[in-house]
Amino acid sequence: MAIFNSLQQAISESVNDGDTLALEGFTHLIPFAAGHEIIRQKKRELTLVRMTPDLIYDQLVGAGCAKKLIFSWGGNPGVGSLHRLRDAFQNDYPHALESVEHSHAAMANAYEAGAAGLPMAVFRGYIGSELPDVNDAISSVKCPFTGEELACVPAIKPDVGIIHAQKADRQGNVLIEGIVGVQKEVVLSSKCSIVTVEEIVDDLNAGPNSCVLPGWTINHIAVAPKGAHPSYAHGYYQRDNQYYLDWDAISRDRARFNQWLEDEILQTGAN
Amino acid sequence: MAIFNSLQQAISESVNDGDTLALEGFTHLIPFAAGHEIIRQKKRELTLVRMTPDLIYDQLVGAGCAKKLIFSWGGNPGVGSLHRLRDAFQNDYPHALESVEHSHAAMANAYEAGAAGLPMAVFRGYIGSELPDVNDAISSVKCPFTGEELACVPAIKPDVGIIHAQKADRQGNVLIEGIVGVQKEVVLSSKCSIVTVEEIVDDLNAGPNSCVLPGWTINHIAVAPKGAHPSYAHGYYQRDNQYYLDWDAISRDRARFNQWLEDEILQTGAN
Amino acid sequence: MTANYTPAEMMTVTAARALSNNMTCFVGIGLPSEAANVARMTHAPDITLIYESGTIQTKPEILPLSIGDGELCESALTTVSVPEMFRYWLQGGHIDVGFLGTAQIDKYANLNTTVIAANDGASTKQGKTSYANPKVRLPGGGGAPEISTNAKEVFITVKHSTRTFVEQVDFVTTVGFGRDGKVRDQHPQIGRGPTVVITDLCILKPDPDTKELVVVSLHPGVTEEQVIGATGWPIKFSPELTTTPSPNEQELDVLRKLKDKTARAHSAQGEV
Amino acid sequence: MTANYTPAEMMTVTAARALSNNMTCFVGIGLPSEAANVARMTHAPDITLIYESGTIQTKPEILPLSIGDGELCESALTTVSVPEMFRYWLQGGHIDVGFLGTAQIDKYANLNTTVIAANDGASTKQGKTSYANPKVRLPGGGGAPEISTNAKEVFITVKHSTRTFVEQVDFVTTVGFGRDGKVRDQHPQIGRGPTVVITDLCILKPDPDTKELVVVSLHPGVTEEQVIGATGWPIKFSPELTTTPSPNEQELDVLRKLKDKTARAHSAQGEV
Repeated sequence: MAIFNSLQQAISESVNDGDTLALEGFTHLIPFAAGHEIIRQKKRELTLVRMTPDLIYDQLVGAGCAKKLIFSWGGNPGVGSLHRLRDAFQNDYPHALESVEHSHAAMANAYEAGAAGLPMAVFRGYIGSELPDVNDAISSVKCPFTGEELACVPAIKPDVGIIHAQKADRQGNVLIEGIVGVQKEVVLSSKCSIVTVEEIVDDLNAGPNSCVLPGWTINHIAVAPKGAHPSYAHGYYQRDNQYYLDWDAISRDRARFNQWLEDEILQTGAN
Repeated sequence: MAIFNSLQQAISESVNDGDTLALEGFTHLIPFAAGHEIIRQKKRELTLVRMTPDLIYDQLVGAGCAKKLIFSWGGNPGVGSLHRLRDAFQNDYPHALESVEHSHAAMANAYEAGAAGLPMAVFRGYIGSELPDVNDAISSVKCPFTGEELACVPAIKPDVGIIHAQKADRQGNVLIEGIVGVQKEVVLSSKCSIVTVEEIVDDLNAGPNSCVLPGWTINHIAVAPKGAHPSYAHGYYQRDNQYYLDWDAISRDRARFNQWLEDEILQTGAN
Repeated sequence: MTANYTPAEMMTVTAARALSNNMTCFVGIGLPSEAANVARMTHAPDITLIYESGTIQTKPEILPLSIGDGELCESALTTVSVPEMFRYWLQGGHIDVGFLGTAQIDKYANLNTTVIAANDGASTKQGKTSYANPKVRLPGGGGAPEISTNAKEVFITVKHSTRTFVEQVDFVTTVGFGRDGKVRDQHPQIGRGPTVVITDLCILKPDPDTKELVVVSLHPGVTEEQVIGATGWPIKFSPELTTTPSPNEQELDVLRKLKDKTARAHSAQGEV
Repeated sequence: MTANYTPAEMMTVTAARALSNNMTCFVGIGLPSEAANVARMTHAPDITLIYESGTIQTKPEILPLSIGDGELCESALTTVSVPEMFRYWLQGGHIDVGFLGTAQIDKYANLNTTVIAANDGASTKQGKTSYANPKVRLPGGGGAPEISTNAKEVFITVKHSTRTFVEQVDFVTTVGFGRDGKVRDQHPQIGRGPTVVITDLCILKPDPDTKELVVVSLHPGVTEEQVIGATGWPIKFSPELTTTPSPNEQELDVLRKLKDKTARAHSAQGEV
């Protein structure tokens, strides 16, 4: 059953060095506040799973939290590269970063399989691609009825799954609305889940088939207003495109990044 | 793109003798009006797919439309048996009926796989059950990562998929609300799809993550008010439980059933 | 002394008591649904009831006649598609208890809802043979085969008679512990299986070693002989055999009102 | 004569014209998205645009900066989860055209968005070698590897230069026709693959037999020499080489207004 907690407590009680984490949100509802708290608590040796690492993992990688990255598209959307990722991959700065690289279809299916309690995901994928040559986690199975070879990847089952949502009710039930990405899958497949929300309300006012997570599927709920900034929360605030644009220059330069880390994260408290 | 048609036209243009049909709706929104029109048009040799045959397939089987039944739970919910199904299975009346019998999990996964364009569904199922001994369509695949043997069944890909929904807008987009069952899957996996609706509206007034089928995924839309009766349509009318109770006596007796068929179906027109 | 409740009421209330407040329960239609809702209306107000129609955390005021009645969706926290229900919620490991009824149950708690065989004289039962020689076609498996393996544990409630309690089921639709009692040993990734069977006469539990169902508690006024007479194999009784507590006033009141309300609602019909 | 439009505008408008009104198009971010929305705002008002973020039948007024901008969801008919998008909508066969950009493209229309190799002197390219010896890490595959095989056909739009048009890509992230041009022959269950490539200089199509990209149309004022100079292999020209029609006033007007509006919107930020 969901416990209402501060973000600081939720992270400190759930995330251990060496854990596999998925902080998800497909462009929308990226749990930045939670990511920043992980940096602040100096968690280390994490395996970070995310379809689009985005700025949130650029920041975690730059801050030295990550040992390994599992991803499918590692750019700054509409802007360019994630320079902290590049620096880690190409120059082992701040230290070496292993990577497991997939396509979006593979990751989406792997999250689905994780939520479905299966050991692997089966899909029609990677045909003609050289990604299977550089990723040992890509295998295949043969359909017993048609003989077709289908791609097969391990299910994603994080130790801790973290998402941001619009609201929770007082029983801890959570509503996610708009671009829902793989957030439901992350919560259902993780051993432990943390949901940050914009606000707590009396009634979710959700339609019968809305994307609602019951409180008993969640371990911690933390109120974090603007917790998805600089990404956005449908119905609350828009994407801070300027932040994404400005990030390019910060991320490009180690000194500027480290200064940013000090000023904006380490010297500030959790909401 | 969806064509607005009469139910009579929709069925006559889409359903051919020998086709594989899925008329779905999990207790809710069962497309009875469409089923009755199929009986009226004397379609024959159909393979009928449905998780719960319910009264709709009892009627189609009793009327002699079916050659084969693929199903997972063949009762009259809360009442008892489907006597026309029993009579066909046990006494070949009105003629022999082949059957392929699954569990709900298998059928739900098989519809999902059909919608996902896969040849087969993979799930953790049938362990210890003797259903695989009597159903050749149940196979297995081995997970290449864990070695676990998982159940595997062929995807369902009907020639014609038929569902009932609450409403369509004037562009043919359809909203399904409440218990949505496998209806989206049926429309997306079928070569041809027919959706009957309670009404046509200017605006679906659907939430961002509602169960909406775009008009271009549908071939025919036919207005059929009360088209799910004696099942129900969330927001429109309730389940006619008395009809289900009364059906037991009608269905139990060949003469009474044939009289019902004559009076209630053959001598009446489509809505 | 005449009890102020019927054996059916005793069964339902006892089954309801098996459920606790913090459970998620995947509910079969009929007796399990009745018991689960009595539990919710008495000692387990926060129990999460889930029906295979996709309705999650539902709180029906009347008992559903079908697994997908409108009442289930209207009173649910949320309703998901049926593939999602079976993939994410059941197979995904979110169900504590699968609550099932059955037509036949055998000494290893295997369930048959597929077929009653025409020839039940054979000494070794085989589902395939029964299936080819049906006396009575039953509705089939529905959700049960995977509820039984993907829920963490399974509760079963069924009326006690030699027709239902047979040494070997004619067909294993849904596995308890297999025809040899050992099937689950080979499948570490599935649930514990049946942990309790509640009838109108008694409570049975599988022996921890052999998995054979053993009577652990007799309902008030029921004798061992009655149970022996209603069971199709030489039934064993636990050395620690107890007497099941009677239903209390509140439980009986809730159950009776629920059934009255349900009967009235199901004979009515109308526009929303 | 100086044209009243830029080569980039010529490219976008030509790419837009490749789309027609009754198509469902799975749209990549950047140039494809720009072209797809120009098509929607000009000759193809009913075109169905789908983005991998789950937004179906979306009609953005401004171009999204990311694949999951709020504008996409707010203007969509409906928004589904990302697993559903890739399983039901893309893999399920509902996409007519996948519209992609790329960092590198080779003569068999294979696309590389993974890595630029440090050592590009090797005569036979191997993705594995490039991957182990990166000069520049690119963002990766994203949706493209499966868009390219699961959409019925693929349109590609990319700026023409010897950096992008290479004889063999350093890494096949996304298959066109494979390193030998024959990969699709072995996979009857996948789509036709790339059918047109639109650059700022010309239109290319795969040869029906060899699958090698051939120039079929030069944009107005562009010479064969320019294309040869901008292509990293001995590029062939179709015997029926034509000249691409210029953008018309309406197309240019729509494109420019869209870009202006987008630039203004993306520099702003605020509460909903």
